[in-house]
Amino acid sequence: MHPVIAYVIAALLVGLGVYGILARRNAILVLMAVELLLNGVNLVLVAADTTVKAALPATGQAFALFVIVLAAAEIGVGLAIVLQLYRMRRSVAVDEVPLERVP
Amino acid sequence: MRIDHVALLPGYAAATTAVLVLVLDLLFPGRRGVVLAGAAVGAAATAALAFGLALSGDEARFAFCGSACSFTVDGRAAALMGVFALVTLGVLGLSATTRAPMGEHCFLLACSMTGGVVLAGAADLITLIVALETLTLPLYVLVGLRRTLVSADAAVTFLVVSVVATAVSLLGAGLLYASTGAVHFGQMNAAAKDPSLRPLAVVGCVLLLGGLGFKVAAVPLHAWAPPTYDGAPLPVAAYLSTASKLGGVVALVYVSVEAVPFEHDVAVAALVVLALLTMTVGNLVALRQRRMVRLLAWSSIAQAGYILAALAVPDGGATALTYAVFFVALELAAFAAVVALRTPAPVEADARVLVPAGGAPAVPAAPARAPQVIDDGGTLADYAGAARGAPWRSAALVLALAGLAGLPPGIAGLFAKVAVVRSLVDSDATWLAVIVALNAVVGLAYYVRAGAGLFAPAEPGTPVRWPRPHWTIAVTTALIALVALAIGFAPQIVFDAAAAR
Amino acid sequence: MNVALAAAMPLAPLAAALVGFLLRSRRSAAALAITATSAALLAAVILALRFDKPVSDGYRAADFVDLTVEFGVRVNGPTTLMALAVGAVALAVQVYSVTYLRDDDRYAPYAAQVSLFTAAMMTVVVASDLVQLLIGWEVMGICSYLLIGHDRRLPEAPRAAVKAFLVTRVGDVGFLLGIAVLGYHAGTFRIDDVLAHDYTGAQLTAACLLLLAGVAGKSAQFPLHTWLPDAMAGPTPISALIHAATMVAAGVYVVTQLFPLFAQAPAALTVLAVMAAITMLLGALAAMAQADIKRVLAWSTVSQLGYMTGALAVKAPGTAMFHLLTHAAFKALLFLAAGAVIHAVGSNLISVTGGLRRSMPATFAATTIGLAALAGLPPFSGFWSKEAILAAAMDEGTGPGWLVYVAGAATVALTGWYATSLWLQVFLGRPRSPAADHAHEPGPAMRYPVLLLAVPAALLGFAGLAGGFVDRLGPGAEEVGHLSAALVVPLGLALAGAAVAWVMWRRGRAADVPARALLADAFHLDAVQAAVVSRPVSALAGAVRRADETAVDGAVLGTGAAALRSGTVLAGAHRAALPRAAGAALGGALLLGLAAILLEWVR
Amino acid sequence: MTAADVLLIALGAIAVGSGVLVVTTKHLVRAGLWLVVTLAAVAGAYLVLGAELVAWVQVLLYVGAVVILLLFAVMLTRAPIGASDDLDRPRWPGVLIGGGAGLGLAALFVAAYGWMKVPRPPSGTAERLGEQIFSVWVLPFEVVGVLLLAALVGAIVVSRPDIGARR
Amino acid sequence: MNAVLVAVLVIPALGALASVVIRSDRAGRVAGTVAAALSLVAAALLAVDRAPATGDRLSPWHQVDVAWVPAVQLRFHVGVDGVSYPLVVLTALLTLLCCLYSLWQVPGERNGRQLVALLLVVEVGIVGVFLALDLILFFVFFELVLLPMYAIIAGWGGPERRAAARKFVLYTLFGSVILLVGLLVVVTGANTADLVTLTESSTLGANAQRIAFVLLAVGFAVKSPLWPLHTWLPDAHTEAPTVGSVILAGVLLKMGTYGLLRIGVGVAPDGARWASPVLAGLAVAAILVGGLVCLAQTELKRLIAYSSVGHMGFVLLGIATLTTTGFQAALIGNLAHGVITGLLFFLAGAIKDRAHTGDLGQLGGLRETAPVLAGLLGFAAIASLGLPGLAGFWGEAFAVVAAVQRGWPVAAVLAALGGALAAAYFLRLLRRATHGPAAPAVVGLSPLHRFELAAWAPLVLLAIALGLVPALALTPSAHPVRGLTAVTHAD
Repeated sequence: MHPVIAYVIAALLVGLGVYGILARRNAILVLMAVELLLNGVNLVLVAADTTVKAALPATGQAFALFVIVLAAAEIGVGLAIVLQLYRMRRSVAVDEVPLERVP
Repeated sequence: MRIDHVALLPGYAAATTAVLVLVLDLLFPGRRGVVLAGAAVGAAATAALAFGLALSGDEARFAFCGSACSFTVDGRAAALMGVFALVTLGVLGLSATTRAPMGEHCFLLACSMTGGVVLAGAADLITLIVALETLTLPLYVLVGLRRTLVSADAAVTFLVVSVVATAVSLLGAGLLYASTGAVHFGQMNAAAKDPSLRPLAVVGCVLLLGGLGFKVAAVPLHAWAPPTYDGAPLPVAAYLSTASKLGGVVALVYVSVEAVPFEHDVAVAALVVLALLTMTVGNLVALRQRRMVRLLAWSSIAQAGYILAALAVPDGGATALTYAVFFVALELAAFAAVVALRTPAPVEADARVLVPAGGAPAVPAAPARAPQVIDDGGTLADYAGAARGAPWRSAALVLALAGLAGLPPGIAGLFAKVAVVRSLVDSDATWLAVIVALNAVVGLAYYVRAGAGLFAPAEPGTPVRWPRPHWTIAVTTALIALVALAIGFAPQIVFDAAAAR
Repeated sequence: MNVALAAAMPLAPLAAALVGFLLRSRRSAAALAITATSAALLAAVILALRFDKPVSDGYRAADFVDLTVEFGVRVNGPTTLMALAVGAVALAVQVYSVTYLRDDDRYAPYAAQVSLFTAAMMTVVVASDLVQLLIGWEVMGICSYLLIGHDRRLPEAPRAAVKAFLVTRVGDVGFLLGIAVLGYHAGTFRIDDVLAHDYTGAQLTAACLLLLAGVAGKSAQFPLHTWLPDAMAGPTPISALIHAATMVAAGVYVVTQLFPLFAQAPAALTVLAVMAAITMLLGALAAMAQADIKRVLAWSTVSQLGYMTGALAVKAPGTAMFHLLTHAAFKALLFLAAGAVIHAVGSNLISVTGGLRRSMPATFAATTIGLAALAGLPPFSGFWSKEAILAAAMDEGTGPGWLVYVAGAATVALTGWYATSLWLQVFLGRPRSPAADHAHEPGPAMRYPVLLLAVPAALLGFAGLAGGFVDRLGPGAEEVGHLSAALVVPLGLALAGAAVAWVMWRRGRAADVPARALLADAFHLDAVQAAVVSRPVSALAGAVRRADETAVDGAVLGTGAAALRSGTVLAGAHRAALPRAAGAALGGALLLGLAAILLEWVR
Repeated sequence: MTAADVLLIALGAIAVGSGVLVVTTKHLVRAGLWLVVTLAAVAGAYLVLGAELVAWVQVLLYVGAVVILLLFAVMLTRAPIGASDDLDRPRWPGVLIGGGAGLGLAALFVAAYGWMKVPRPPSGTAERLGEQIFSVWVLPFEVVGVLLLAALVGAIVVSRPDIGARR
Repeated sequence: MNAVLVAVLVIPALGALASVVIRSDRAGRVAGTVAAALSLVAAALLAVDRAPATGDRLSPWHQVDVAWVPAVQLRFHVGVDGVSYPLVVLTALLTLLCCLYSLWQVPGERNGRQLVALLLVVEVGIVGVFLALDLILFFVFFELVLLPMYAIIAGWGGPERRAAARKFVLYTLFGSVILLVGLLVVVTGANTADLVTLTESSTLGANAQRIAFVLLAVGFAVKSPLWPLHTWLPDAHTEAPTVGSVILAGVLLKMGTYGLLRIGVGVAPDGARWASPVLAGLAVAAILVGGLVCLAQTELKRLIAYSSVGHMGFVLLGIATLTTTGFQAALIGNLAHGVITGLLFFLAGAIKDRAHTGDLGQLGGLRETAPVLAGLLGFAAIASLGLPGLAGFWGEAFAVVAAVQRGWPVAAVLAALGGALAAAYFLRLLRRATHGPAAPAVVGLSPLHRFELAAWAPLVLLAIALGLVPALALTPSAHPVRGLTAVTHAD
């Protein structure tokens, strides 16, 4: 089989993720986009196992597992924080969050 | 599968601290003091173990070794563990009057400390990234715990940028693995022979460094820092700008020096670019800041630039770590003084600052009941008259600012600058040294402004004597300031520790 | 012993000066000043009597490792005579001043300043080292500044004082450089060693020309003579001091001391000759047209100094020395006498005097002697010295020699004219003002110095017949005392000038000289100086100040402002919403990646 | 062109296609659902690449937990069920950077691997991987434990304003 | 004796501490003044039982050498020799006088003990600079001065003090960071920071020496200040309190010239020889520009400040000639300028405090209303214009001689003309300020206070003493200077 296919899919997923992060206003959608991105990363890691002569076989898969868990944790906390934001300003639009308040 | 549990002791201690705090919080509900004390004891124990380890012997200790080890504790790593623990201890000491739920506050800090401790010993990419994430993730929550609009915004900003940065560095790590087939530092440069994969390795390396640059708030991954610091509770801001930044530096040093020397020229190019951007932008923007914490935030961005510059030269790792440690001490002192000067209104005066729906201002909805709650850094103007009203606290702040500017009496900062410039000149990057030096001049401009603000006459009507801070805050501030002053006179300790392998 | 005496001559007045600046009461001040000055004079007398052979001694004062400066004394013939003259005139001035400044509350510092002045001149006289000499040289300058500016009622006094110091200081720039050249090549500043060292011609010419600049400044030679007439703003005794024995004498004296150097630098001597010729004529012409007694005398000094430098130019330093001494005597006399007149009529103007012969007989007698000496009429002192100079010039025979001779001869005529004219207008005829009517002799303290000075003014010339004296004058004094047939020319010219003056006076048109305005203003040289030096410099100063504040400092401030502005711009870029942060992060990462690829690719 | 390639391409098409919908749809809820499809397709890809364990964890953790969380969040933020037009910001930065990243990476991979062919990895790597995790990677595993605990507590404390609020 | 060496640094530090800690303002000032006096005694004691001069190179009379931070090659190596000794004493003396003055008067009656404390800290820094025999240590002391001086200006200065102080601190920091780079170029190149070793034999390559010297020169030029890097000086002087100006002009500027001679020339002689013509050109420019600006200047303190630019120009010219004469001239010029300009600023302060204006247009006729003050001003001005017989003469005249010696006639002529300019503007100053009828501003001035006279008298005496007995300053420095030139001419 040809691993390049998997790699290209991964690349496209990453691209989509980046696009989503930048193009979406809704914080939740941004988080979803992040998930896309991370899936791309995971795909790279898993595909890598098939192409490299790893010092420790299947390291990529292990790495991928950790990434999945990290992602889950981030999503968990992230959503909680987004909800808090929603309680504060009745909106979850990221472009209403200022980097600097002009007094 | 060798596991040297002695090497892990600080890690165990840190994790235990976290659990201990949870238990204490359950056993003594509402007893803030007990919980705080417990956490402090745990952090102190961790620090003690770490430094004990650092002094115990010269040869490094290893754990989790298959073909290579994923945890290495040499003198440097142990010392760094100790620094993480000490910083956490200091921040705990400043947290006495925080309005966040004390149990969770301490627990999350402890978890973060655990991440830092493990990070210091990490010897492979997976451990490194996991530890770094453990260091960071609790901070999302801590930033949000002021429960005001500002802090909610801050939390979201921090979260989003951080998540993005993590994704970037993960991608970099993935590419590195795909091109080298190894994640252990020792093996990565051994592998990577295949020239066709070299581009992958290069890009992976750069992306990894860039992603880690987020932690030290390197331009262009810096924009989160000022709003986050400013929105977070002061102790958390202190932690963010010290422990969290130190974590970033450690990760950068390990990756750029240990992991990817085979790409060093590319890494150097990337780091030089980051350094120039970071120090220049940081300093210039800091010139325009009116709020104390934002000023410190931007200044800490600039300082990160100097660290990156040090990293950009061969074997600049030790210098970078040295600078980082000096910086951490002084920055912590600065924040401690700010906390002590901006001591909050007494607890009972504090309303539920959680604003009811509708995005009203961040202060209590009914100021009639509660006086305006001071729990942020305020503007520079708010410090007018501090020199008269609170001379010792002001002295501490001046000391810290002077140190950050690299001038006596903050000699620590002076030696830090000397060290960086020295390593740059030593490796014939004199031009970079000159730029660093000129940036230091720009830096002084705003440090002086902040310092002079303390001596400005207070506006009429304000009480001459400033409210006394909580005793733990007072003691902690004094201790931190003393440490910051002391290491200025005995800097060799830090230099040695940073060089100890 | 001689060394000790020589050292005492400057040190005594110096001590008096330093103490004097702290004194308040005039009695003690006067006592101190006069005692010290007499001590110096006494030392000078004894030294003059004891003097047998040149001595010099000193100690190392400053160690510049490969150059050293010594402080010491160096005594030779001219030294002794000069010291005598200085001491005598200084003492006369001190005594005279006690009365002249009777009602001046700043007498104490004044006396101290005069003492310092004396000390400085004495230093120049006995200095054994060029740098030491320079010290006395310039201290004298500052003292003249202080003393000329002393009179608070005269609005022009401060200006004149500043001018006196600045003009001489400009000359001293050259003097310093000259000394530097000499000292650097000789490796020492000791005068004896400098004289012993053999320089290349170029070095000598350069050094001598540079020294001449200083000499011109101090001895009021064209074109640096302009300060001297204005210096009249000072109190009269100060004028006497400056004109007779100190300040202006210093230049000539120094050249006589360093003459061996000049003798080997013909170019310098030629320049000196031209300078001398112009100066003596210029001075005489200007003197003819002055309406102010003191200014007449001042310009006459300028012209007489021309004689001295002329003598130097024709390699007759001894003669110059001789004229210097005689001139010191009669010019001091003239000034003090003029002081008496001014004291009596309360004005400097010739036009308000007249017919003082009867009311002030003593002063009349003294002044007559003085003017006769000035005009060079035998047997008075001036006659002898001037003859000697003209004779020397004629013997020299070269171009410079003739130049000096012709100018000198012409000047004799002019001098005869204005001396006579002044004498007639002031003392003969009838009083031209009520003040002149009620004029009377001044008190003894002012009268006796005048009368005492009359003696040398009259008789010093005969000293030229005494061999021992001539030897002490130094080289080139052979002519002194030897009268030849050639003297009829100058003598005749002098008499002619006097006759013309008498005729014009009888016609009552003594004052209207041809081209009066031009002469009175000394050919507008002041204006020229102002136009060529003063105004350009101050304009330049203004320009430089503006440039320094706008350009140099502007650059600094500009840098700061630029930093602030860029800070504002960058800060503005951060005044945005969260997505920009994320965008920056991702975009940054992407760019880094691309850059890395490119870097990789180019390698 | 083996069966594996065909499968990969198919799954990839599904993943990318639904991924596009995730980042472009105007329906919040549908975005979540499309995400499920993507994740599932990626899980399939893992299977093809012989990483069963990763695939199943993906299905459980992502499809099972994460997406549910996201949907809950969507509900809790009172998102409209229907289409909403204010979900997107100006597109060009996203297109520029996202496109650049995606295509750039793709190009990089193509340049690196070309049409390289590798033997299909043996299936049944699960136990080897598991044992690896509990030996080599036990340290990060434990740290992840701390991390998750922190995340748990953090999520709770943030979303329960009454905690620690003093009365 | 080495104990004394340390004491010179420690006593003022303790004094500063004491005057801050002590509660009562008066007692605090007194404590500080006592400390200043003690440190002067200690400084004077440094001259006794000197170690014999060894060889031709830098050989301190006393020295202390302790390791401090090996990582940056920093040793606590201090020592005193003929070059540094006079400056150390001068520093201690001026600090003492300033403390005395502050016993009597503090601007705006703002907290005097803190001012005294800051003065003492500044003393520690400056003395440290003169004593340091280790480049990094030198830099530490160099920087130590910065913030206290800033505080003195910003805290006790005139109306525009904040801006002036900021300009001072930023500009001089700019200088010292460049200096740092230069120092480190030397240290990393020669792999030692020890001044004695470095001057023994400079192991630096020609190129490194050039880079190093340029950086060092720029750094020191800002401090000295050398035209065109001088513009912080006038503002700082105009706004600084009297004692601040005195310290600033009296000794702080000397750190630059001393450093250039000791370190710039000492460790990079080839670089120095290579760059000396440029340095000389700038020095001459400084002399002329300083003089001309003064000629057009209308503010008393600004005028004195610019005159400092001119005087330091002479000092730098002396150094640039790289001849023993030049070095000696520079050293005595340093001292003379310290004494005389210190005195001038004391007097200017006294005048401004009394007349409430420094504008020459509004002053005038001072000698009518305040003869003593006018007399002292006249003395100081005359001394400052380099009148032979007073301290100022030796430095300036022999800088010119040195220029002739080095074969730079043009520089010599221009510098000498600059001296004439000095006379011009100082006489103009006197004419405006002291002569003529009394201006309203100067009528009814309060009489001089005994503390003032006590603070000024030593300076007057020194100005005369140095003028009549230059050996005081020249003899001790003769040997080390010979050593320095031995380095510069060692090819």
